[in-house]
Amino acid sequence: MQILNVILVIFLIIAAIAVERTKDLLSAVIIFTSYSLVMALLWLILRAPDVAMTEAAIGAGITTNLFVIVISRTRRQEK
Amino acid sequence: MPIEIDFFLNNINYIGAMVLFVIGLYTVLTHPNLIKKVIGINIMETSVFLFFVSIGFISGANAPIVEQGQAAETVVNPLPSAMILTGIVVAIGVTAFALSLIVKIHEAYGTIELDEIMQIRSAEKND
Amino acid sequence: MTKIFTFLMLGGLLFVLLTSITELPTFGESYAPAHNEISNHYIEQGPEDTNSPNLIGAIITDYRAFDTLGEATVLFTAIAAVVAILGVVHHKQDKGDNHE
Amino acid sequence: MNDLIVKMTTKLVLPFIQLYGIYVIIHGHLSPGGAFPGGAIFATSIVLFTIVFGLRIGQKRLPHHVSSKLETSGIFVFIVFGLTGILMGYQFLTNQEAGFPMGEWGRVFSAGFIPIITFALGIKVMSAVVTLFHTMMEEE
Amino acid sequence: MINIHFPIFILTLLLAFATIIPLQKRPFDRRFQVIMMSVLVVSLVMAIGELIYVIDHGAYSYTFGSYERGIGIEFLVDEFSVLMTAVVIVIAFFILLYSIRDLEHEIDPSRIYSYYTLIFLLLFAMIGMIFTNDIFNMYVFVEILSITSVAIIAIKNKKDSLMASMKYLIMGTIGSITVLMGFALIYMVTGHLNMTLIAEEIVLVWEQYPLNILLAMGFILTGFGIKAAIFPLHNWLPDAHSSAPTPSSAFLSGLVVKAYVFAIAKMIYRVVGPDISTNIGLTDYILIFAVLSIIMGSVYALSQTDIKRRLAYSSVAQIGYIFLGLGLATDLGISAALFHVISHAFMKSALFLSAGSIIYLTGKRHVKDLSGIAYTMPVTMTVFCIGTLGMIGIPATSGFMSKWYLGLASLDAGQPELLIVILISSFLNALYYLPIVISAFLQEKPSRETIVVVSTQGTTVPRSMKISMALVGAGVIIIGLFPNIVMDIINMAVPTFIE
Repeated sequence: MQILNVILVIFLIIAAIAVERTKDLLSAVIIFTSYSLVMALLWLILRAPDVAMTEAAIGAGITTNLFVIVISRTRRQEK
Repeated sequence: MPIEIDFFLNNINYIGAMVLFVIGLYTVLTHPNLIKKVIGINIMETSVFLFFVSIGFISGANAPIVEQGQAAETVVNPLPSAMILTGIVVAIGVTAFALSLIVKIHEAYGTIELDEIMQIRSAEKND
Repeated sequence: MTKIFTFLMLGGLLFVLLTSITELPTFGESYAPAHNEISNHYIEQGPEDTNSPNLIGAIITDYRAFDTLGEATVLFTAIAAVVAILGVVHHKQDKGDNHE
Repeated sequence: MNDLIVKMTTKLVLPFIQLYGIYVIIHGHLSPGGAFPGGAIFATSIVLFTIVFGLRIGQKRLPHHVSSKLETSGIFVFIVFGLTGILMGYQFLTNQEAGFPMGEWGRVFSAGFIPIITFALGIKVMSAVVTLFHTMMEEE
Repeated sequence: MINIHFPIFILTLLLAFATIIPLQKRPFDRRFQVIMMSVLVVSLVMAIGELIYVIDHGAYSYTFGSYERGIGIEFLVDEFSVLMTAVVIVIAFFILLYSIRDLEHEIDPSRIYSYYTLIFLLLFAMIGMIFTNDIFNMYVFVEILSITSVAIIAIKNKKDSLMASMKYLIMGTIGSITVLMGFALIYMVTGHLNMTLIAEEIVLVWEQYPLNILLAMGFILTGFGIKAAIFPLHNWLPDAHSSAPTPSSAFLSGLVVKAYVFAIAKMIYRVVGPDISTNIGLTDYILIFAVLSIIMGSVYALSQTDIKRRLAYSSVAQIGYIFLGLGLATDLGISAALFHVISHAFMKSALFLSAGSIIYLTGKRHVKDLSGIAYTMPVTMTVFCIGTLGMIGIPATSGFMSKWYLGLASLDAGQPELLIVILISSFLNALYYLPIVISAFLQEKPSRETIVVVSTQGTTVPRSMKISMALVGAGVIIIGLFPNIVMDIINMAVPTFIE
């Protein structure tokens, strides 16, 4: 179990750096969604199923939705 | 302070939370794009949540859902999870509000890059 | 220049944070200070106090229900703020829908 | 979006998402879940509906005047149950001691005011998320 | 014993009213205004009833759900928090009375209901923050407070205010996340969320985890420091407070910042305790930043020409005074700091309200344009004058008394050099406030053409605005003449901070 934990955390860090580096905002948001889903997985490992469900529904679902709407109303590329 | 691989493996969640915190802060501070800043804020928030939930974890314990009469089995500390539930909802509230502000700023200035907005503002001041 | 400065500052912060981990209680230990009489109370007395198998549910809606009221208020506040800023007047739109 | 398959699939899937959302809400005190994930899942169904069928039709599913009432009543249920505790001579938000029926272990209607508050909050979260979504989507 | 529930009644009343407002169908009319004001009057009556009860019976703890301390959430209702609640409600009453006419020309009429919803949520969050004795509960209130306080700036919907509120939101959110991280670190080593229990536990563990506690307090103080605008972290404040609608500026400068300062006071004294704070060097840092704030805030204020920006920078300096008192870590220091919390709330509200009505009538914000304005608007400028005299610290105003107490406290703590800082800052205050007053009152009356009244509302300030300003100004004088009304209550509350 521990090794899965380590892999997930490393994935999180890589995803966070990828979000920071990506110029395309839409891709950044999608990467952030996968980050949230992996975070939900990590919380299942940490025995917090309620938090995992909430993160999957709110963090990954609703937040992404809002971001995508706002990007569609503004601009997709970072300068 | 000898850094061993064991130490690294044992505390991976704390280390991950700290690293994510700093990456999020870096994103917020250096990127002029407002949406990127909001994503950075979200990364910071999730990192703190990760830290919080990790505090309550006990290796080998079960999720805090008990059966009657079996309360004696080891379960993880439920308090951090309950707090983080609150925290996630707070985070979505802040994010939604920040995004609506971004929409308004885009309407007003035509851009969401902070440095371009600053240029527009200084040009307006000189007029 | 500012970017390098930020980088150095955050690097320093990261270093301080990582050093502090060596002092923290180790992850996943059952004798860490956070697992004290309070969490034991939730685990042992929770089923009796609230009759709810899901302890997290018991905490957020009973033990710390006031937090949840605050949480609901945060959502309410967020909507009030978003509506206040995006400022779409809804009464007219509802009428427009009825015409169709 | 004018794709027939998407529309049909949405219509088919919609009740199941809503059922699951309601399930998660009302079993909040028995299994993982609760007001916030359940409300968000329920909201996702309406969000999906709006995305597929457009904002105007989507808004009819949950008009603004309904959603604002739902939000207000969600907080009011909380306050009323809280004040009941004071009325019975205890503190704000007292559950068992204030005489709420505890019921049978593991039933939906047990654990005093927990399921009722969870349900009210779940509906509130649902309408809050949908309102956020609709308000963001509206163009001037 | 219904009195012990009064804090809850105040909170639920404010929250319930805030949730009802969006359901209003009628336009913004007199009936709604009367209801709104009576809600505040009812809560004020309850706050005063609570104050009398607390003075008689002493501080008590209110636990939610009838659970024992630490299991559930706890409110610690002590003399100072009840006094501060009463002050918050009084000032809110006057600001709202002022706002009824002022808002008409500052924000879009269709948003007035949203504005009042946000204001009542802001009051709810602020009063909750004042009472709570639970760190996570405090975090929730901090978030409500930060969302509402940003929203009441952005609601003006001008380019400036949108940008200022975005800056405030980003800084404020970083602040609250940082605070949460600090809370996590504290929870990690103590296992409690209740402040009283943390204080008991931290005495036992602080030698085991000194770095951790220092780091946690660093996070918490940075976070709340951003929100309270202590010197190096203040740069969002002038934009935000000056571009907001006038009632919002008065709320933000007069009350919201104070709520964060009080939270810091709680964290330093109730959670970590003065002994450990002094031991890990926390109070020294606070003193340094306080002195920097006092000096730099005044210096920045000198260079501003916009009247609202000048007032905003002066807030930074005044927050420095409060921190100076907190950093002394003595009985006298903390009572002086708490006194200044109250006195500055009145002074800054009076200043912002009068500056707002100058802008309301003439549309002028530049300091130089204000010469001779006292002939056109005598009431407003009198209130402004009272506020400035208070800021400078002329006797018979509340500002003098708070500087007096601060001076006594720094002498008592054996740090007379701080007295010099206070004197220098008073001098700087005089330097940037007095020219406005002098030119407004003493310069010869300009011809009618130069003061062009841009207002569409008429040629005078509406009566409700005048009355509310005058009463806030009277508050400054009353506290200045009879400081013991406030000081006696504060002295009763000091033992809850320093055991």
